Amino acid sequence: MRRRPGWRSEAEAMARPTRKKLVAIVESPHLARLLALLEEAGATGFTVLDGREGRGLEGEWRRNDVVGAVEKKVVIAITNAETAEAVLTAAEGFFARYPGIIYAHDVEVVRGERF
Amino acid sequence: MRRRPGWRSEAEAMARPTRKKLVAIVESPHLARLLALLEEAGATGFTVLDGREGRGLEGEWRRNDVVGAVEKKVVIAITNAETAEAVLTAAEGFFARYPGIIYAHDVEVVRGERF
Amino acid sequence: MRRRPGWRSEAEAMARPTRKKLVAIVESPHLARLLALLEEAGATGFTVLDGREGRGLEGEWRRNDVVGAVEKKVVIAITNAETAEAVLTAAEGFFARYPGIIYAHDVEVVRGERF
Amino acid sequence: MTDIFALAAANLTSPAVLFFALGVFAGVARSDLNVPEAVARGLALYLMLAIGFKGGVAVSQQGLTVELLLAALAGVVLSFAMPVIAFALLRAFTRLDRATAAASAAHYGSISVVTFVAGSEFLQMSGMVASGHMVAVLALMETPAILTGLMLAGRAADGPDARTRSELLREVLLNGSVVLLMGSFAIGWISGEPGMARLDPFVNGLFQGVLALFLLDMGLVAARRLSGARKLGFAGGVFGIVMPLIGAGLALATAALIAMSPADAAALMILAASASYIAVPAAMRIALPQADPSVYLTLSLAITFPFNLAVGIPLYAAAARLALGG
Amino acid sequence: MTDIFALAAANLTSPAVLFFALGVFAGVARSDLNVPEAVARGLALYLMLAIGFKGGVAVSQQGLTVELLLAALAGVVLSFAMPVIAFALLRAFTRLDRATAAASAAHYGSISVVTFVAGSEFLQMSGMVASGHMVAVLALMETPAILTGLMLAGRAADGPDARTRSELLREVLLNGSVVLLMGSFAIGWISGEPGMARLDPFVNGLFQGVLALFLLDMGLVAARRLSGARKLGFAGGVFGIVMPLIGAGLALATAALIAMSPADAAALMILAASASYIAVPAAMRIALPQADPSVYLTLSLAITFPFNLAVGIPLYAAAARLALGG
Amino acid sequence: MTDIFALAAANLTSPAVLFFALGVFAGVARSDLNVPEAVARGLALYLMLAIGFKGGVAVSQQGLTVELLLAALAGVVLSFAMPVIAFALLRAFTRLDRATAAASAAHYGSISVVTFVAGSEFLQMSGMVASGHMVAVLALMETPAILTGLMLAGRAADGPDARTRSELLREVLLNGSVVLLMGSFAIGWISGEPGMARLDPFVNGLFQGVLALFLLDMGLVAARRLSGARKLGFAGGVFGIVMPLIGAGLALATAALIAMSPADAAALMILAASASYIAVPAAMRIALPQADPSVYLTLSLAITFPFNLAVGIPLYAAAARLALGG
Ligand SMILES: Nc1ncnc2c1ncn2[C@@H]1O[C@H](COP(=O)(O)O)[C@@H](O)[C@H]1O
Ligand SMILES: Nc1ncnc2c1ncn2[C@@H]1O[C@H](COP(=O)(O)O)[C@@H](O)[C@H]1O
Ligand SMILES: Nc1ncnc2c1ncn2[C@@H]1O[C@H](COP(=O)(O)O)[C@@H](O)[C@H]1O
Ligand code: NA
Ligand code: NA
Ligand code: NA
Repeated sequence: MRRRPGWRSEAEAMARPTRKKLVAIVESPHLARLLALLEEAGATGFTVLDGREGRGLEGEWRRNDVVGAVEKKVVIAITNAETAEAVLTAAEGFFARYPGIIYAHDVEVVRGERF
Repeated sequence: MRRRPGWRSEAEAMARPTRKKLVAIVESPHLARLLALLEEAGATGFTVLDGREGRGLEGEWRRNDVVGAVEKKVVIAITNAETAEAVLTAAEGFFARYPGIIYAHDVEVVRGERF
Repeated sequence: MRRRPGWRSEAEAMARPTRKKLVAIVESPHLARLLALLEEAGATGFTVLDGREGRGLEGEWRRNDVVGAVEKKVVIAITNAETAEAVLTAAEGFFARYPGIIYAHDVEVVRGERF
Repeated sequence: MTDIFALAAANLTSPAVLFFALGVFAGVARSDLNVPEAVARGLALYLMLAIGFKGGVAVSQQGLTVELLLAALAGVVLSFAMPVIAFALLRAFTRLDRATAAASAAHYGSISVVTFVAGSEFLQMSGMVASGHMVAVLALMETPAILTGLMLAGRAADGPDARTRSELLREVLLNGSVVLLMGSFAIGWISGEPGMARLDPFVNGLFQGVLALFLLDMGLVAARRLSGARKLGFAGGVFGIVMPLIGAGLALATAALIAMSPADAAALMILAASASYIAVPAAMRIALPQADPSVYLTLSLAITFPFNLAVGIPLYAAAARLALGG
Repeated sequence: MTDIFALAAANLTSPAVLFFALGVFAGVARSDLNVPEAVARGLALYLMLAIGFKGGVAVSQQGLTVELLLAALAGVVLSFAMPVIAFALLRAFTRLDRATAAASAAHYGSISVVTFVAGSEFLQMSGMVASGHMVAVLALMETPAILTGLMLAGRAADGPDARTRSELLREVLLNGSVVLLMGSFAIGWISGEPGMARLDPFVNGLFQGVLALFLLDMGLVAARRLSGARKLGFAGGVFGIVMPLIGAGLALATAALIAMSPADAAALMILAASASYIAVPAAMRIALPQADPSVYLTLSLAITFPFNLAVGIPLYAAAARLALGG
Repeated sequence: MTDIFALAAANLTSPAVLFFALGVFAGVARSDLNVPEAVARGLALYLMLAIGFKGGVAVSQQGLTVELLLAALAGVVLSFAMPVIAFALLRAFTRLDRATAAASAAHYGSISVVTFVAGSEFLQMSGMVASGHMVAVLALMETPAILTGLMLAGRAADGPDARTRSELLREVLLNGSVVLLMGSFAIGWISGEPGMARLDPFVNGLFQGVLALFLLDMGLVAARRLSGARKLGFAGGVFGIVMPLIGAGLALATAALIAMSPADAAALMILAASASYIAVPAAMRIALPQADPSVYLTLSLAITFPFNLAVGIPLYAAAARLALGG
């Protein structure tokens, strides 16, 4: 049987490693660019969620609009510390130009070698 | 060119500030009230996501219902410590009356002065 | 008036307890199994969100497909430390077999006795 | 009499009722069949737009009549009054707490749009065409019961504050389904026959197909809600069947009083017998969050709705015809 | 003349305009009526598919004519040119910054599909049937204005990098609505009458009903956007009404120059007068993120769109008829 | 013979095939055109409801015939048997691992609803009207192949535990599309002509338009899946075209054996040639998560589906007519 990468025996699993969780809230038209930024920094995976509504410096938006241009997406990526640092540094420039926010914090993961 | 508020040079960006991330899970009919609570406490922004299904003290719900009344929303807000404290205190009363939960934790942000 | 379980006076509320937030990203066909795993470990609630798109070891997916089989869901559960440990241990086997990830971190909660 | 049985049988083999049954079957068997909620809401919007518009066009040809005013008055009075009876029954025969009983009672004063829609189709099939203005009565009956429900819940320690009151008022007066039904009714009235000439294939051609698809989803929802039936107990379950009969009876008496046509009387009975599943739950979550939603949603969706659809509607039509001639 | 007023009045009491008004009312009154975004996008896809296909079928009967080529040329030139005028006006009379003024100007060079659809319905009702190829003109006018808008914004320090340029180019050439309109147009052209025989109940029967439901949602959106009107100031608000008149005037002059039929001229005027709310906002968010979206979305959705729908369309039709005979 | 080429050409210029091509074009060119998934699922529900209902109404007029039983038996046998051939080919000519080969093979034993729908439209256009009961065969063929696929995958160390087995059984017996197709078929059968009188504009009028819009989305999906084709290699790609031909050939032989009409034989060939993209992928993710989904989804959606739609369907129809007369 094919083992998924990162498979480990139960014994090995005990000490759970720490990784960084990055979350970015970006506008639909800039999503591709943010994902490219993640990839360039070495992230091995990401998950995108649809925003429903929100408010920030540029005012309110909601998904129930005929206009898709101001919709926001939420991007989640678990990465190692190095990649996280690279993303956050690049994100400074990104979010100076485009609307949205980014933040990071530590998380405990299983199968740590895959991030 | 107009700089977005909170823009900083790369040199300034190095020391990243810590803020609070608040997450609340609330029922659609009470969303407006929770957002008002956030605003009164001084939050400068928020993002709402649609829940799909869930379970809690009041039992199960799922979005695929004809009935919107028991749908849940997930509200994310990054705030400073003071605002977070005010929100959590006010949330005690809110969640004693209405279904849902709230939790908070520290996050590292860029452009910290905007929260 | 019926008080919701976990209701406390304001004085009691001051010292906010710490709990674990678990987040799992799983494929739709395996959601029921992950929720069962949570329940067996003693979780008292959970919330599921729809993913929109993502990438991981098995490549890309997006929700805008005619095929539901590779869609991903995001599962959030706040639990006590013991339950979290049980879930993470069980998740090792789960995610060795099925696609997706799981991670955990501490959060501050109100009404801590309900988790 | 045989005619009545024939119609009841025809109802049970109509596509609409059968698609509902298919949904219930799929739900109970835990099939993964499901209707995306955006689609279900789109179908619901369509049904309200179409029924409102058709009613308005019908009224544009009759003008504002005394019948309309009397029917509207009757509907509003019933909506205010029925929760009182429902509440008394629930408190007498079940062990539901005050808030949950009051919230449930409010559902029975209000109406269910899809029950009315299915009922109208049945009446039409039976040659009993209700007046267009019954759609306005439908919209007017949606929310008065909310106020009665809140009064019945009593003045609790944490009764509605100012913000809740304003939220509630908006829910009562400007609930989405009230606005869409009334608005479409007005638009039908204003644009009349020329308007109908344009929208006919949309509001008439598709109507029964959309209803069938929507009822499939209602069946899935009802099945999912069945799990809440244990909480109701036997008395609660019986209430979900007896209360519509009481409502229909009251409506029939009222209809006789104001000399409604048998068809209009049947429509009013269907409205009175039906229980809300959109406007009232939302209002109750705002005003009475301590009431248990699984009780009133199970009553409305898993017991009263299927009963009305399969048995109630033909029964009320037969009763109206027997009592009021025609 | 009385004819014109009768048509204008008929426009105001058409279901489409009334459903838009209902949406505005519900939005302003803060009713919880709403159309799920998936449904709204589904309706928009339908409208583009249907209008494109119908246009293509119409052209399949006439073949590729000089009129088509001239109309396409006229549309593209207008789309490139109009933003220049809009930009000059906005800079002269409002205090909008350069980027926001340029982004807003680009919206007026482009078009609004739903305005065109509503306008076509009105023209048809008035017995002025525009050529099928005006749909191709519609698609061609969607994006040239984006380029003019960017030029007007000037070469900023952080002007488009290579990646942005490629994203933009795709947006201009392969924007979803351009592809669907042009594709459906081509399919209509290729499959012709036999194709229409198959799709007729879909693309024609439902058309006005879907339009009504979509306009209900447009009304809700417009009402929500009204809150942004304060930012515009008086001069901004006036611009949102004057600019469509200028665009329509330019289009009328162009139409006269190339000897268009009154119906085609009216269609071109409607296109010129309308402002984009899909393709251009998306492009502007990519290329000019520093421009304030609440300004251009309010202008386009909350001022110009309602004006064109209620007043502009009949006005342009009347003007085309008066100026070009027919 | 010229007749066959004329029909094949007519197929390629039918709106349905052209909208699929438009979707592929938009996807390959990376346009931002997209169909919200709720809309796509709504359209899929509609197609299953309509095709099931129409089949049932047709059967209500013929009654339960030996033909139906034989066709059902033939379909189920084919569904069980075809994966064995597919598996052997994949293992012999490609380097896919056992699990991925078995999972892919299962897709070819099952069917694709939209291929059947498009095929039925083509047959109708060609004057070959298949029996209503072929819809029941369609539903019956959806899931048997899953069982064969699992057997082919072999008894792995981590073979299905009790929970997986029960999940799988539900997927096989109560898969949403099986339930909806069979349920709608039964409803059509029960409600017969009177039922059809009510739903006709819905299930017939809209059918081809909805199919066109759905195929647009299928084109977008196929294009997105094309990126997975590299993984398949040359042999894998060839398999995606040869396997439908083998399936169709087997079906033709079976049809001859049980003396089916040419139209029914063509329908059975289309079913045999088509590959699942809903029921089987879901089951394989549950039972064989180690199999690579990008392989079987690319095969089914990006190779076999377009091939059948553009080339296969007219080919099978022609072969059935040549072989079985008519
Ligand atoms: N403090 C915050 N917490 C959560 N979400 C935020 C916050 N600030 C901004 N956002 C989200 O990011 C979007 C863009 O932010 P902005 O660039 O400030 O307009 C907002 O509309 C929100 O959806
Ligand atoms: N421990 C938990 N973890 C995640 N979500 C929860 C948890 N408890 C409750 N929720 C969510 O909040 C909703 C309302 O909770 P409750 O008030 O407990 O009924 C539930 O239906 C869940 O969606
Ligand atoms: N590092 C990551 N960060 C966020 N989401 C991830 C990550 N890795 C995987 N995922 C999500 O989990 C899904 C399945 O992952 P995988 O098993 O690696 O294919 C992916 O398609 C993503 O949606
Ligand atoms: Na009632
Ligand atoms: Na314009
Ligand atoms: Na097959």
